[in-house]
Amino acid sequence: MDLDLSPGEAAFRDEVRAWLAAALPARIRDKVRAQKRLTKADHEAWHALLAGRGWLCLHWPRALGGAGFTPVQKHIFEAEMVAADAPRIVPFGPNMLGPVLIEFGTAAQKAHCLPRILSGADWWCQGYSEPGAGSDLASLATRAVREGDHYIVNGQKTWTTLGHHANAMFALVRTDPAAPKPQQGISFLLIDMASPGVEVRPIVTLDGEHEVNEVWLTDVRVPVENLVGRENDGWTVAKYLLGFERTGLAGTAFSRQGFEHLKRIARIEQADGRPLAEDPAFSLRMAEVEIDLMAMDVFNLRMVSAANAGEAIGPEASLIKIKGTELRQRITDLLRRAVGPYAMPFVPEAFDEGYNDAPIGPGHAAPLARQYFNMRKLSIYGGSNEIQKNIVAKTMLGL
Amino acid sequence: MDLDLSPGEAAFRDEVRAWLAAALPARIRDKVRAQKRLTKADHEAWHALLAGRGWLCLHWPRALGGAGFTPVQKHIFEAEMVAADAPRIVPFGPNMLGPVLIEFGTAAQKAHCLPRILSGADWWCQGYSEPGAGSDLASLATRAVREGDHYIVNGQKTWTTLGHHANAMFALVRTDPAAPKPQQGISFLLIDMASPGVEVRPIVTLDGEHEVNEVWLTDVRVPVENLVGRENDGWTVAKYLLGFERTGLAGTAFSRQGFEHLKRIARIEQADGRPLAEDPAFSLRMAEVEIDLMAMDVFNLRMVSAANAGEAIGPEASLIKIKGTELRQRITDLLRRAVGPYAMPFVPEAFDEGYNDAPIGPGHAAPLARQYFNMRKLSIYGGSNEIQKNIVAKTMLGL
Amino acid sequence: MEFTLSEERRMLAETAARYLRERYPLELRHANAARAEGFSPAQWREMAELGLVAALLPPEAGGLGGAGADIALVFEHLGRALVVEPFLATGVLGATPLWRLGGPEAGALLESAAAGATLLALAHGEPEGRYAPAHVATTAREGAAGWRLAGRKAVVLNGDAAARLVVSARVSGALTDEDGLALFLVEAGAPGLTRRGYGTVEGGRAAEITLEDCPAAPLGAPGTAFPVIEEVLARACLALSAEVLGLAETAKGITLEHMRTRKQFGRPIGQFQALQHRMVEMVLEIEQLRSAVMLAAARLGAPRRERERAVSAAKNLAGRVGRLVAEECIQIHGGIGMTWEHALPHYAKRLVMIDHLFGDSDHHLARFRDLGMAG
Amino acid sequence: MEFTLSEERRMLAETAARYLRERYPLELRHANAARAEGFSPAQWREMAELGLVAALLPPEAGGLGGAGADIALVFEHLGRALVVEPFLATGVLGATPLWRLGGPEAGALLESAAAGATLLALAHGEPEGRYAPAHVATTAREGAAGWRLAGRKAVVLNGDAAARLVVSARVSGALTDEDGLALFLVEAGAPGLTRRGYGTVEGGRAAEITLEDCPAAPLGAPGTAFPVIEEVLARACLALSAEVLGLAETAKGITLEHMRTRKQFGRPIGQFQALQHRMVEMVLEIEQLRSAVMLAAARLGAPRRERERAVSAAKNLAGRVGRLVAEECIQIHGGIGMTWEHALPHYAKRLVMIDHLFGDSDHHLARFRDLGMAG
Repeated sequence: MDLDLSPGEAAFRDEVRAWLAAALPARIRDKVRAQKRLTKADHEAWHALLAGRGWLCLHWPRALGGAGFTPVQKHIFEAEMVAADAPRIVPFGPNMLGPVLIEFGTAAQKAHCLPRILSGADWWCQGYSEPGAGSDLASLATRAVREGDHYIVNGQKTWTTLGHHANAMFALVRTDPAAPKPQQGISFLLIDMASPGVEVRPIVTLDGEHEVNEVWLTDVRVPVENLVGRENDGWTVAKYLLGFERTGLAGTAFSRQGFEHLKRIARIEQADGRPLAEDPAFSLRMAEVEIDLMAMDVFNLRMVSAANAGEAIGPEASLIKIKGTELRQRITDLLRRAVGPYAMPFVPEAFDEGYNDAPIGPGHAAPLARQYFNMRKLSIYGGSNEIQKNIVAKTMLGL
Repeated sequence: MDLDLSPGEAAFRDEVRAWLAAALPARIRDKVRAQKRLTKADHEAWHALLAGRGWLCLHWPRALGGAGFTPVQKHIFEAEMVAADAPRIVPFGPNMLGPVLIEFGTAAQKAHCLPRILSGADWWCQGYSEPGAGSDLASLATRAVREGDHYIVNGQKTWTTLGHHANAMFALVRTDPAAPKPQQGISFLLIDMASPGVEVRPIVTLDGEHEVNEVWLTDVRVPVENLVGRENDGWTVAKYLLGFERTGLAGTAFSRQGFEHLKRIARIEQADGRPLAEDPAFSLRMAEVEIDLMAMDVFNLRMVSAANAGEAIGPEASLIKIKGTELRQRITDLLRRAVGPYAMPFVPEAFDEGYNDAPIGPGHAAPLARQYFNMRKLSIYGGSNEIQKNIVAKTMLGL
Repeated sequence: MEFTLSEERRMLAETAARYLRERYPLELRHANAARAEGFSPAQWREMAELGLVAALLPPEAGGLGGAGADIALVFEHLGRALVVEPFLATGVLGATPLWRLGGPEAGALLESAAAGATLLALAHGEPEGRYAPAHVATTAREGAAGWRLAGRKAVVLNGDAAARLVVSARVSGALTDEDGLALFLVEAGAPGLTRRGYGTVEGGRAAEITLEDCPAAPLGAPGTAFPVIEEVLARACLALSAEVLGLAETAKGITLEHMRTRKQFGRPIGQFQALQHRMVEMVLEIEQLRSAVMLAAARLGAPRRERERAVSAAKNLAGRVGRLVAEECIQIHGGIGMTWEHALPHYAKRLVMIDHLFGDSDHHLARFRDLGMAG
Repeated sequence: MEFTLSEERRMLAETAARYLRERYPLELRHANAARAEGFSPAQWREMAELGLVAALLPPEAGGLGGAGADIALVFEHLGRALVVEPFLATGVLGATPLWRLGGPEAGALLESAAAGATLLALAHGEPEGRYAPAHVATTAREGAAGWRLAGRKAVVLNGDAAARLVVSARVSGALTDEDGLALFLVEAGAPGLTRRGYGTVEGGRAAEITLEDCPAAPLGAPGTAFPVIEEVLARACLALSAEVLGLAETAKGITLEHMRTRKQFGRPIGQFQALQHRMVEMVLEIEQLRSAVMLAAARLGAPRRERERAVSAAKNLAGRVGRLVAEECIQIHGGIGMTWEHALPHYAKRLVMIDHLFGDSDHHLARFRDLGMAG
């Protein structure tokens, strides 16, 4: 038993760290650090740099242009990315569709799509959720009817993250409404967002930001060769992808970064004539979070290590998702509280590049309340924490 | 709106307080204060004193020998009883069976039973719970079959508090197993504990104490005149009684007493060279409990006041039960923690009258861990807190 | 003991409820909040004409109420409708010092404020002050031309729209001394006064204020203002706690409606026991808060320590309950509870952000504790 | 990174698990606890012969292990079976000072202790000391006839049955100074030593000890013992945290079985979602504790601050998780979970009472914080 990095792992970490220090443009890093808005071009520029180093598509085999990382390497890489204030990799192409195509795609699909993910030619988005199907994915209602060489797709997708940047969508659609079980009769389609009948409408979230969208599909014609896997077997594809999506859901690197930020702020903020970090009550709240975070880190490493040894990660991933998201939320809660009344001011334009007015109150205060509210999503998306508890109760506890 | 006692209410409080100061034997008070075991004779002696003052049967009309208290008076009286370290009134005859007989009993039942409750001739116990029917009272299985002028009763009751002192039991039994709903077909019977076939077996609880019992009923013959209410209509009787049982479930007087005790102990116990009451963390835990207790007090007064105005207390009583028991449990938890390592020693004989050895550690420490564990029952009995939540969700929230 | 409302208060409650129900839909609230002033001057006047501002002040200050129960009642209703008009800034924070410390201008100003004609604000908190009630670095000096103030004030609620500002300043003593404080009345257009207004996270307005050799008229005898400052903050904390109660009631109602209608896995999500139990816990805490607000309202006229303990208890619970209700209601809603077009998140934001005003739950917990030890 | 057990430890785990499964049913545990010694000397010897005591000590102290991972492994298994035998008192609290501070007798004593032949105890805590690690009022004076101790020791685990006691005393300094502490070896039959043994709430044994002019042999140089005391307590806290993990595992298993079989309202209570979710939260916290125990075990040999932070983190979590698991499991069981004849409440009692040994969750939270600030 050894919780520390092996010499080889440490060398890999150093390599990643050195590359990030050299390659990540300061302009982008500063925006991430200040929690400013990233443009589409920012993301694309960063993807291109990663792709150039071979580190954009982490799970993919090297032969296909991926990084071919082991789970441990991927864990180390992602932690370094967060620590370096690099933008996260927009996951839809590299982390989600890519692995699906490698597993289920036709030779033509792979040949066409994978290089375009690597090159940034395609920006994919995910068409899963629907207004009537939140946590209950199997109840989705978007219909695809076969007409000759095309599916005619009608329906509505929602929570489509960065869909306004995307030129392509992978979607779950219902191809057999008469199937005996709701999970059956679903298919996995690739949809060109430029097709007639695709309409993207912004969803403004409670913090006033536009990151997610509704996508309306009206008589959209999708060539049958864009079916991934077999018709009516989309649930199998989706489950495979959900499995991929679940690794790394703990977000311990974000929690660690958030906690370090909290420590910095708590040393600056004053309460009753001393730094907040020395306030008897606040310091204990911080200590409790730090203990939970230390334990969470090891819990996460246990999973990463098991994955590295080739073990399947079962409902433990759900436990990690629950605790990891709760922890991140608790940290954003403490961050907000740390700045006292200066959590109140809200100047939306301050998050744009080039805004240079003096901040209201301390510079670190501006994004904190916004972040706290935005991060409520963590316990909702990726399978709400309630759904994760149902999964654990059923599959792990046999209840 | 006025949260304080009116002059009339204050005068009543003073009257109760003065009487308790004069009437409660010091020997009994000291046992209650030190959480020593009370004997059957202690209870009987105290009941006799209360009965002599007309304050044993608080809900009963004066014409029947009761106190005829209003809900507000009952609230004040019970708070003073707790504050005076008086033993609580053993509720089965005075608070539970008495009101049931007054509402549902025959003239003969009232004439026979009520005076014997007042005089202490009968010690009643409650035969509701069964091993297979905990929170799910309607599933009870004890059978009563009519044979001529008797019911023949077979079954098993459990959690019978102080049943080993009782000479009589009121019980719910199933008289019609074929009834379409489980709540139907139940009857309310009065059973002489001296009847052949009644066997009382002690249940020792986790703290090593014997307070509750199993009662086995084997071919017990109960005269039909001991039926209360109509045959198969026992559920109506039981619900009426449960309604009575629920007032006062908050136990705010006990919480207040426990909190005052905690404050005393926290001023004596030392932590890092100062009283525990000044420890930065422990004092905040105490403050939070005190705030919740202050709010709970008002919440409870709102219910008492509504009852006084003749309003029916609905699911709010469930809310009060949940919060009241949680608070009492939190206070016993802090009490246990307050004494540090001296929560560990356990000398069962120290809780008997006449034990005079020096205590292990501070004298206040001995009962605290035992009390903490014993008080886990609060959230279980009287309708578990989970059942109470179900009730609120259904009847108050319409879910 | 008596928990029923007086006839006057029942009428006040009905007036407030009817107006807000009929004239203050959420879309209008958003439109009001989006205005440059951060509220609708017209609706503010209407509500003032209904007596909702006057209810916050006692008759001797030109008001129609002013007791704790009046403040609690009005602010619970304002919370239910998520009102952004400047009741707190004008009717509580600005008006209380004028009532308590009088001065030549006070009577007319209070009358005008209660009528909705003059907006007031309290400039007390400072950039480094966090929640400490006596932290005042702003200085007041008396010269030949009268009193002059110098300093910075932080997060002054509705400070950009106010016509008159009540400003705290120090005439003597160290940074956090209770002695040596004074309150002044400052004209919005006074020389040396700079205001930088901004929106707040939940849709209100506030301002950073800089005072440089700014002329000011003292309220009461300079140096002895702390008890009044404390009373002002007590009234504000009661008002905000009651507002949380109202906000929580509406958030609960919205969420219960969602639970009854939103289906997942073939049935309304309100049938899932885990959600039911969490909802019950929320309801229970709301009832606890209601009780704490009643207690604080009843004790607002009590001696200082009793008043402050009850107020800190209420504000502590308001912080805890506000956060619980906000987080749980969003979670039960799922994604839809995070969208701008839904009503819930706007309630959630206000529920949480009130904790940042005049002491958060931790501040008031420690304060409650310290007040207990003192006695 | 490497999370798999070594071959030796896998065998140790199997040995412990098999013995406890086959030879240590709960009825026997209760019978052992009810003996005058508070445990079964025969079973203690058997377990020692299997190497379970030796596993707690390094080879240089006559042991077969002694690393954090060994301690965690043994105590997790002891917790699973609710073992009352004096592993902690002899194998950790008593043996560690002998190993660290040597002395002429140490080698033979450690060998005898590891073989189950000699019982040890640590008399360190004092009546007023609560959890402060350096609070020692007991004095040591060197006279013509050697060292003599005077003072009182509180809640000395298995202090009544121990043949030798390791006793802390002060040779200089103020009451809570880290400097000036010493450890001594005292014979159980030494003149001036009085022991008052008693049972503890969860079924163990402890003693109050009075020393009056009691002869004692110093371990190491008197005055410099604090680092060893701290290390002893660190090892004990790791052991207890691992024991909580084992206890929690069994309590969880018992409760899951109950949830699968106990029916209410016509179905197993495990089908009620509210209980399912609470159970999942419990499982999650147990996994957190497992991780914290692993971390503390891995850091037991690290520099002081790193070791102490990891140990305090584990003990803090053990306190929180122990209480959660105890309370939730009793609640899910209902009344039956409060009866003596059921297994669960005995686990619940130990789960809670461990928080009273060597620092509760609050103590270790503050300690963790303070250690962090220092660095």
